[in-house]
Amino acid sequence: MYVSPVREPLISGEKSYTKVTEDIYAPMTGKPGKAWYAGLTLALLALMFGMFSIFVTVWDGIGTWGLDRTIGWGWGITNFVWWVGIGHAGTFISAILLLFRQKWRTSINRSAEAMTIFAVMCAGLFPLIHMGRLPLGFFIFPYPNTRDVWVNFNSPLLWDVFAISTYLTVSVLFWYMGLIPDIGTIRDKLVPGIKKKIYGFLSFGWTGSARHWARHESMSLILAGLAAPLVLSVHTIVSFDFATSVIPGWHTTIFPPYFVSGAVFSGFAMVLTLMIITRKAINLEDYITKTHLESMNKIIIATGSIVGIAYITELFIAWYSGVVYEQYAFVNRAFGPYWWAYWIMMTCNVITPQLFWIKKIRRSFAATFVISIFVNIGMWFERFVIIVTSLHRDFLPSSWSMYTPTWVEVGIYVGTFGLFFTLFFLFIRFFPVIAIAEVKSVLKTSAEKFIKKGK
Amino acid sequence: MYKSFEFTQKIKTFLIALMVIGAVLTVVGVVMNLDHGHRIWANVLLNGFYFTAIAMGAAFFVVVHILGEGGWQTSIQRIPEAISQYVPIGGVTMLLVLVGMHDIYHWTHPDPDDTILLGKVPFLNPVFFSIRTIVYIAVWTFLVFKIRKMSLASDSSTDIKLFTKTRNWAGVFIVLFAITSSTSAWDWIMSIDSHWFSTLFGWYMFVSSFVAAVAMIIILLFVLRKMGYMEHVNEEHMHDLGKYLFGFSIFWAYLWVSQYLLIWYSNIPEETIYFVQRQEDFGMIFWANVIINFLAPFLILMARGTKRKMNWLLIAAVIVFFGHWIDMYVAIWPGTLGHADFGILEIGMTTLVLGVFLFSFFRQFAKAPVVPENHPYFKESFDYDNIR
Amino acid sequence: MQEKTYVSGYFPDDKDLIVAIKELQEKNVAITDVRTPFPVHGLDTVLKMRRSRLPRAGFIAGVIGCAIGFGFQAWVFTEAWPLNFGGKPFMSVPSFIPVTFELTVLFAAFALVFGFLMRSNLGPGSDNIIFDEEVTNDRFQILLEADGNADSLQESLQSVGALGVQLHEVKS
Amino acid sequence: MKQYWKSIEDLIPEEETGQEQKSSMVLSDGNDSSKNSRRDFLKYFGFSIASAAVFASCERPVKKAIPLLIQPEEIKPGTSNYYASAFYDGNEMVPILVKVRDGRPIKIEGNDLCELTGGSASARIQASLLNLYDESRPAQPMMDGKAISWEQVDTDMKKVLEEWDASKEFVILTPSIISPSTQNIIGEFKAKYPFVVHETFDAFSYSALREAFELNYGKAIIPSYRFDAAKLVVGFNADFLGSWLQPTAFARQYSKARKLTGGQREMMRHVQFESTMSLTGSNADERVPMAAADEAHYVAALYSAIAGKAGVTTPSVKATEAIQKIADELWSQKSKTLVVSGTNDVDIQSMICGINHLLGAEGTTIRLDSPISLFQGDDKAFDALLGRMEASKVGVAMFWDTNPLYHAPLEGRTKAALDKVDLKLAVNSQQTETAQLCQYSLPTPHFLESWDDAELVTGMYSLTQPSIRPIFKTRQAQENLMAWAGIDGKFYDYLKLYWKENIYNTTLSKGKQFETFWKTSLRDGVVLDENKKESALSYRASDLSSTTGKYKTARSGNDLELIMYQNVPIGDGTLANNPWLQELPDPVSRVCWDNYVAVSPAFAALRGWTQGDVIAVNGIDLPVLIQPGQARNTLAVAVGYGRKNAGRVATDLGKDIYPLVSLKNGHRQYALEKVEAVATGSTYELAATQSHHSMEGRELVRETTIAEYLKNPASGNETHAKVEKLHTSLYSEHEYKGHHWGMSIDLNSCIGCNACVVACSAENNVPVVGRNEVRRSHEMHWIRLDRYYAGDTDNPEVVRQPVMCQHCDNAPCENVCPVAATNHSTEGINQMAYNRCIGTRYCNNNCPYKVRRFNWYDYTGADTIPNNRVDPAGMTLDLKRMVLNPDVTVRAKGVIEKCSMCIQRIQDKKLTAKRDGRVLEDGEIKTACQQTCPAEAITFGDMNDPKSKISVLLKDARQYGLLEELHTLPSVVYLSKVRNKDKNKTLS
Repeated sequence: MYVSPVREPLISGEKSYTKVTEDIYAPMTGKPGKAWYAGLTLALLALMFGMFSIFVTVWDGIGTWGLDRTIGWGWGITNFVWWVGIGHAGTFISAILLLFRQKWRTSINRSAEAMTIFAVMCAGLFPLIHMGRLPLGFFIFPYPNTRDVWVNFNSPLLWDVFAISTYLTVSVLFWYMGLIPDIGTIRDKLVPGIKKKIYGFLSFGWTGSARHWARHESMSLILAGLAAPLVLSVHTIVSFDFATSVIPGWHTTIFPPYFVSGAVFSGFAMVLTLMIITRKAINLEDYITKTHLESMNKIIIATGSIVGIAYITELFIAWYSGVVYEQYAFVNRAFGPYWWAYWIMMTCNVITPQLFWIKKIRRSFAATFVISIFVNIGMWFERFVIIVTSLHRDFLPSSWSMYTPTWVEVGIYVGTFGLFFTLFFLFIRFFPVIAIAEVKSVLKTSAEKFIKKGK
Repeated sequence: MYKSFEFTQKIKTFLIALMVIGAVLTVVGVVMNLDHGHRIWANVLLNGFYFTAIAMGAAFFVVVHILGEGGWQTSIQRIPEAISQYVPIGGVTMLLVLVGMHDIYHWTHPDPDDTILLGKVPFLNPVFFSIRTIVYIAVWTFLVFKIRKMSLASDSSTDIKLFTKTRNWAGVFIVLFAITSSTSAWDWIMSIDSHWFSTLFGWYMFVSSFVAAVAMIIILLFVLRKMGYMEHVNEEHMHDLGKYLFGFSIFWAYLWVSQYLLIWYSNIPEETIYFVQRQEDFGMIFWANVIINFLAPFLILMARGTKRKMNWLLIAAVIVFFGHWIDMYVAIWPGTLGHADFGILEIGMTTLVLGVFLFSFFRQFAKAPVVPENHPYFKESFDYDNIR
Repeated sequence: MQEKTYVSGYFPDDKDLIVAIKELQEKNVAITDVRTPFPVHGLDTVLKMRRSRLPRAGFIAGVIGCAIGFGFQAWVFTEAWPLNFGGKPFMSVPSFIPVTFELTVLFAAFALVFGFLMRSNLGPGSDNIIFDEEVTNDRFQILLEADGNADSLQESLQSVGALGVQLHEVKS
Repeated sequence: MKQYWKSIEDLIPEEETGQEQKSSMVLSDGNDSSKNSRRDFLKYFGFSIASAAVFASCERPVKKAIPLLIQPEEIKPGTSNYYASAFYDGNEMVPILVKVRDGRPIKIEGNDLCELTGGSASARIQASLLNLYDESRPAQPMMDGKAISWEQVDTDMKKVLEEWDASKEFVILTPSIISPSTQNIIGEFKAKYPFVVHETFDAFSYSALREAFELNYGKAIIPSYRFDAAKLVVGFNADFLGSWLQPTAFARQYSKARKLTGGQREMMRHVQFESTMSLTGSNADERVPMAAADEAHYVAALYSAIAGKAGVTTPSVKATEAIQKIADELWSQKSKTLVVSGTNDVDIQSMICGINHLLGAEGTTIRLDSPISLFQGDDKAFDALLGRMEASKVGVAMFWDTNPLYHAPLEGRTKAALDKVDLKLAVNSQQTETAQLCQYSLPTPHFLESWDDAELVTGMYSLTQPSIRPIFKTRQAQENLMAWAGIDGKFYDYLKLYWKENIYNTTLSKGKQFETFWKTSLRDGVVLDENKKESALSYRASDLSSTTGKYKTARSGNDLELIMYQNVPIGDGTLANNPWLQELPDPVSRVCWDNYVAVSPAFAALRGWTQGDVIAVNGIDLPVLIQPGQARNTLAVAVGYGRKNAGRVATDLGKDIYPLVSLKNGHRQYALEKVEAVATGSTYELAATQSHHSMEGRELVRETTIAEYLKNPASGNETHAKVEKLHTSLYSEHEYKGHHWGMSIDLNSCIGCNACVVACSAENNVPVVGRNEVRRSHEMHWIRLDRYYAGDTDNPEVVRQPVMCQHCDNAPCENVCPVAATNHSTEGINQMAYNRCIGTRYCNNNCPYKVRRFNWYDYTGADTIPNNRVDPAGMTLDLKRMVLNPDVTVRAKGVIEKCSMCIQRIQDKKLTAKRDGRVLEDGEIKTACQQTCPAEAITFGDMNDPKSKISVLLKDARQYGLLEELHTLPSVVYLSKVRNKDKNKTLS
């Protein structure tokens, strides 16, 4: 495969295949540092606080949240959508970028996919705990029963059940299938012992056979082909949660693609935030380079701008529609009691990513880190704006009200961070953070200097 | 090495004949429909918009690969480039629409008690509409010329700065087009059903025309190969083009379903009126649109093999090309004529415009080497493969 | 209990591997397996491997998932207990699209993954033999099954420049 | 048809001793003597395990049988019976029906045999049911805080009475006694003990009104007012729809006179001059804000203007333009007009008498020949009584359902006077402030546990009969007197005998024996002796000239004045310890669980006050509520709050403003001409159920004027036709083959009294959530009365809209429930399967009407997790749970609930019709809200029946659906409001 010399190398430094193995294996050996322990402890504490908050919710009732008769969803569903959105980067990177033959995906797809899975786990929590009667949550599954009561296939929330669970399943499959060869590598690095046995078990008996590789590639491609529309479908269906209603600000046809775009946007931002830290923390600077940064930032500009255009489209069509409710909903967003949320959203999502048009900024780790956090915040507020400001003032002014979260809702959100980071800390410790085999496959063409092992 | 295209007299004659037939049929059709101004102008709008949109879609194809740093497309890049040069000619057709505005757009003469339409007057009024139309055409023409010019410049220069500059202009293109593609679709098409609105409409129309552009690229590639050009194009390239046609047809269907499902679900009259009218008076065509444009490419191109064979690709592309013509028809006819009409006028005018379009393409294609040999990624285009 | 003998040798680079394979093929040496740390471009062509039928399995499973998804929903809404939800028709086809799609993907994905694992004899507790632990690191290994001709095979491997040529006896 | 049950022969009370009640559900075998089976019935009525606990804790022997007005064998567990009775709380008397289920009264409805109030009952009347199950009621006789027996009470009291110091008085202080038999007992008691003095004390005083009639007609009466006979009503600070005299009856008359359905093309016009925005004022066609201090001037001006027209010489008072115009209007409508004032001021009431006389209202809108017996209290007499107390001339004071310490503290004077009374007896069914000063507490049963009668209007009798055995060890006050006076028997015997001797006459008997008459009277609850009329009084001019002369100029300056008013839910505060009433939003401010000081927007802006700022009004700290339409310099505070001893719910709730009530010219004044109000710097969050008061230009409530309406009945509702024209759908509507239930709400009739809200709560077990939860917008009412202001904030127009589930045929909520817990019935009802609901609240989000309610906490005790209830009002106590309607599921925590169109009522009537083998009649099914509506604004019926009332209303040009442009196809439709005013002719 020929690669134009004009292209920048993806992997810096002098690399041989074995160097790649060693570099990526390094963080998994030795004793973890203090920072790792501190981070894990913090994450576990947050997780425990979240679990306590969930306990309070279930025991006392959803009344412990700041919702009311007018605003049925608040932080809970905001967080759900936010986490699901974040959970779009991994599969987007590994599936869609695979289809588009973007080689830079190889350094980040593994950890991005892991983040996807963890984020979807966090996300999946919210539709469960936002139920008034969690113990009866199994009603949502169409299981055979004597009363012949099934579920309502018209309900987008039910679609969500199928979409999220399918997405989680397929993402886990995809991720794990990609991991098998690398776990094999780790297995083979380990000295015989219990650890080797465990990795041996987890590696599913990977041998590296050419036949396996061929099937593996074929499977990966088709799986990517399936995962690509699946990624679209997940956030599309999440957007249906809102867009199928008649509520102004919710019911608008642009939601499906716009949500997907927003999801990729926020997902990339989260991946960037974490990868910028991780590459430093576990010395992967050679593998996650400015080239990666630039490519990802380009996707951030693209998706961010799509989101921005969608905002403006919504705003304009609301006026254009001539429907008073639509018009009011958007005026209220921008200038109503929650104006600050709207402008945070606008600033963080539409304006800050535009800085990436400047080459210096999109190649700067520091700047990217800051902007990625802005985007994360902005995208959280986007969901908040959509959910809360649309609901709090809908059709009948008599029912208008205001929403403020309680500590319980905040606690659950903090708890999901705890869950996410607990899993992430464990992941970077026990699994190869970068897809070793995939990096090796592009090493020759894309490394700054490839060292061929002498005979 | 790469055989330059020659716009031979034979081709010219054929195209002129096509145009003449089209023109004759058009004249006959117009005469037959002199008292149906709506129909004449609807035809002008349809063909004017469709081919202009295809040209812009082709330009978008070029630009998005520049920005995405694609390498494979350099082997066929000159085809979409040449297609995009039709924009100013298509622009003239769109300017014609301004003449027939009154027969197409209800908002040009709203009822005095129609508060909703009166509320839209600041946006939907003939003057502002004309200004916007002219701006779209001017901006688009400028952009496609710019991109083309830089591509041609690369034939005589290997300066890497040119490459960077092209990328920058591609950025400008994408920003301007991102805005104007939506607004132009609202203006030219959505405002026909002047009470109706859909936020997705702009993107839907864009994807529809992009799919048509990909189909057009494939068709022209086939034609050129039949004529003995573009022999360097291999199965991998066809595979990629096939993937585009396949993927974006699905994406188009996704948008179609998104729009339809949401409106169907909420069932609010101000929105459903659009589909009710189409389902009731255009039932067959309405559903045919979905089936042709989704199922045909989906089934034909799902297998790996078909994507790699020019003949299969061509079949899918031709179906999609006419399919999206129908898509435009379903978008325009109900709001202008209110009923399905298909006859000499439609055939004639489409033939005429298609003739002009092809003439423009071949003329432009002949102007430059068939591949940008100095493109930095050009070599990559011949050393890659699709996973089996 | 049968004993099988394998001869293996490795190359430090994929290009060398492909050259060696071609040479071996010219010598009519049947190549049992090639093991590499990553999928080597063009190896499948060289080894004349049949294209995997996994896509087909995925397609069939997808069709089944699609049929089950749509059929089940339609059955629930029109036969099992038709309920009036918001005035929607019982057979509310657009509403069935999302679940149908998800099930299609789910079934296809399962078929692909499990098809892959089963066809490759991979899975939890799989007992595939690893002949060289460096294969997953940086060695491109050629594996030849000896049928009493272990010595000649070793020679052939060495002649094409393979390193670390050795004999493995495996009970199977 | 409702079932009315008649009395049976043997209602003779019987003695049983010490028999512990069992919770056995064993039915009588029917072969027992009727006595036994009745007793058996007692054992099982109402017994859930919960109520068993209550009864088990009650050691009192069964003293008296429940007056079971039904053959015991006809009692079926699980079916409800209705008993006729009468409500009287010292304010309003309304004949009612009590719905009794398994021995427990579970709902109060109006008695539709009463021509005055019909089937309607105000919010307070219906809610009074909950006071029955009030755990804070005094439960047994006490002396100085120690429980004693009734025998001991009788012994003590007899001793007191026998050893009487003749220089002192034995005072019985009662509210207005409207019961002839009770009057008789008091009379007998007085006859036996000559030192006994009976004084009447009304919680809220109307004494000036009576005095004015005495001055102008020679007798201190309150006549019957007939708003339905009026074409033009002018009110001055008279909240006759909310609190003044007989609001339930007046509301009925008022809306009847204003209906435009059934071909009626004329409607009564109503103009209101008032200081704060009252329920009545908010319904007025035109409303003029007026300082309370200027009321006399306004009335004088009106009198002067009308006198001028009538040729009666009187000092001319310069009238405002509004008064001049209204005088012209009144004069042109002579004899079809009614002018009323709610102010307790003799001058004003006299001038009103003069105005009405000059306009010829006597005999048409004012019926002097049928005066009402309510509000007999005379503040001058009370003043004198206090004087005698202060002079230590009162030996015993018996506070019989009176609470002067709370209702008339008179700057501490009452407390001081009461302290000088040797022995004080509290004879109440509720806790009172006065009772805290009393040595003896002699609790009386709740009226639903009592016998009584009433003569509201001369010749109009009603009977109160118990519908449940007394829950606590209580004894009716009448029986106290009987016991102490040595009258044998029970009050029931006395009552029956009294009726036999005094009421039963040839006119009433219609040839029936007394026993039959008695049974039918008990069954019907109301008896009308048409021949019994008072002689009509004739007008004798008092010196109105000099009265008018006193008010030649307006008095209001820049002083801040205060008025104290009764709001709709709480009234004078007597029934304050009632969770339903406390949770009921005020119809104007939509605030509940508190009172507040209403301030005009202009004044609030002047002082920089915002809603929720706490200000001290003459030292009483109250939160500010900005009240559009309030007179600029007027502050208004509702009475009835700040109870010091009312029970668990009402004690210390809100602030007591009664301390600012003073006696002036011998009458209690509910206005202060000058008050000090200063901001305290603190804030207080009011529990408001509505925070946004503008319709934002949306066509939610559609309205027109009468002139426009007569030209085009669809005026104001033009959008409806447009929407109908654009009606498209992507799927055909489901066919409703049988019934298709629908409801119509006439916004022109609805006065916003909130009676429907309580009716719905009682019928459907709607939880009470408390102040804190209401602040968080967690209120649970299934029906609410949206109130919007339009126009000028200083004097806005007010519109109201009752909103409950609209039962959309294209319901956005049903679509989205993932578990199919809410779907559409084959009869067009949007139904909820509570058991299936998992509480995603998705339906609630999608409901454009926001009528779905979520159980945020365990409000009802239906949840299985222990110790997590949120129940500030004690609604989950076993005793209060007895009020639950067993036909309606009690919803658990985490479940969405909403209006079901009273599906249990629909099913009940459908089954009845089916059992009877006949077709269901139109109007047979009445939803709870419809049933109680005094304005008869609600019509329910089968839209598939072309002859049904609802089908007729659906064709009315005023008909429209709320948010109909969304194509939700609501089954609830509204009829637009019509204002009786010209576009250009405005008074203010």
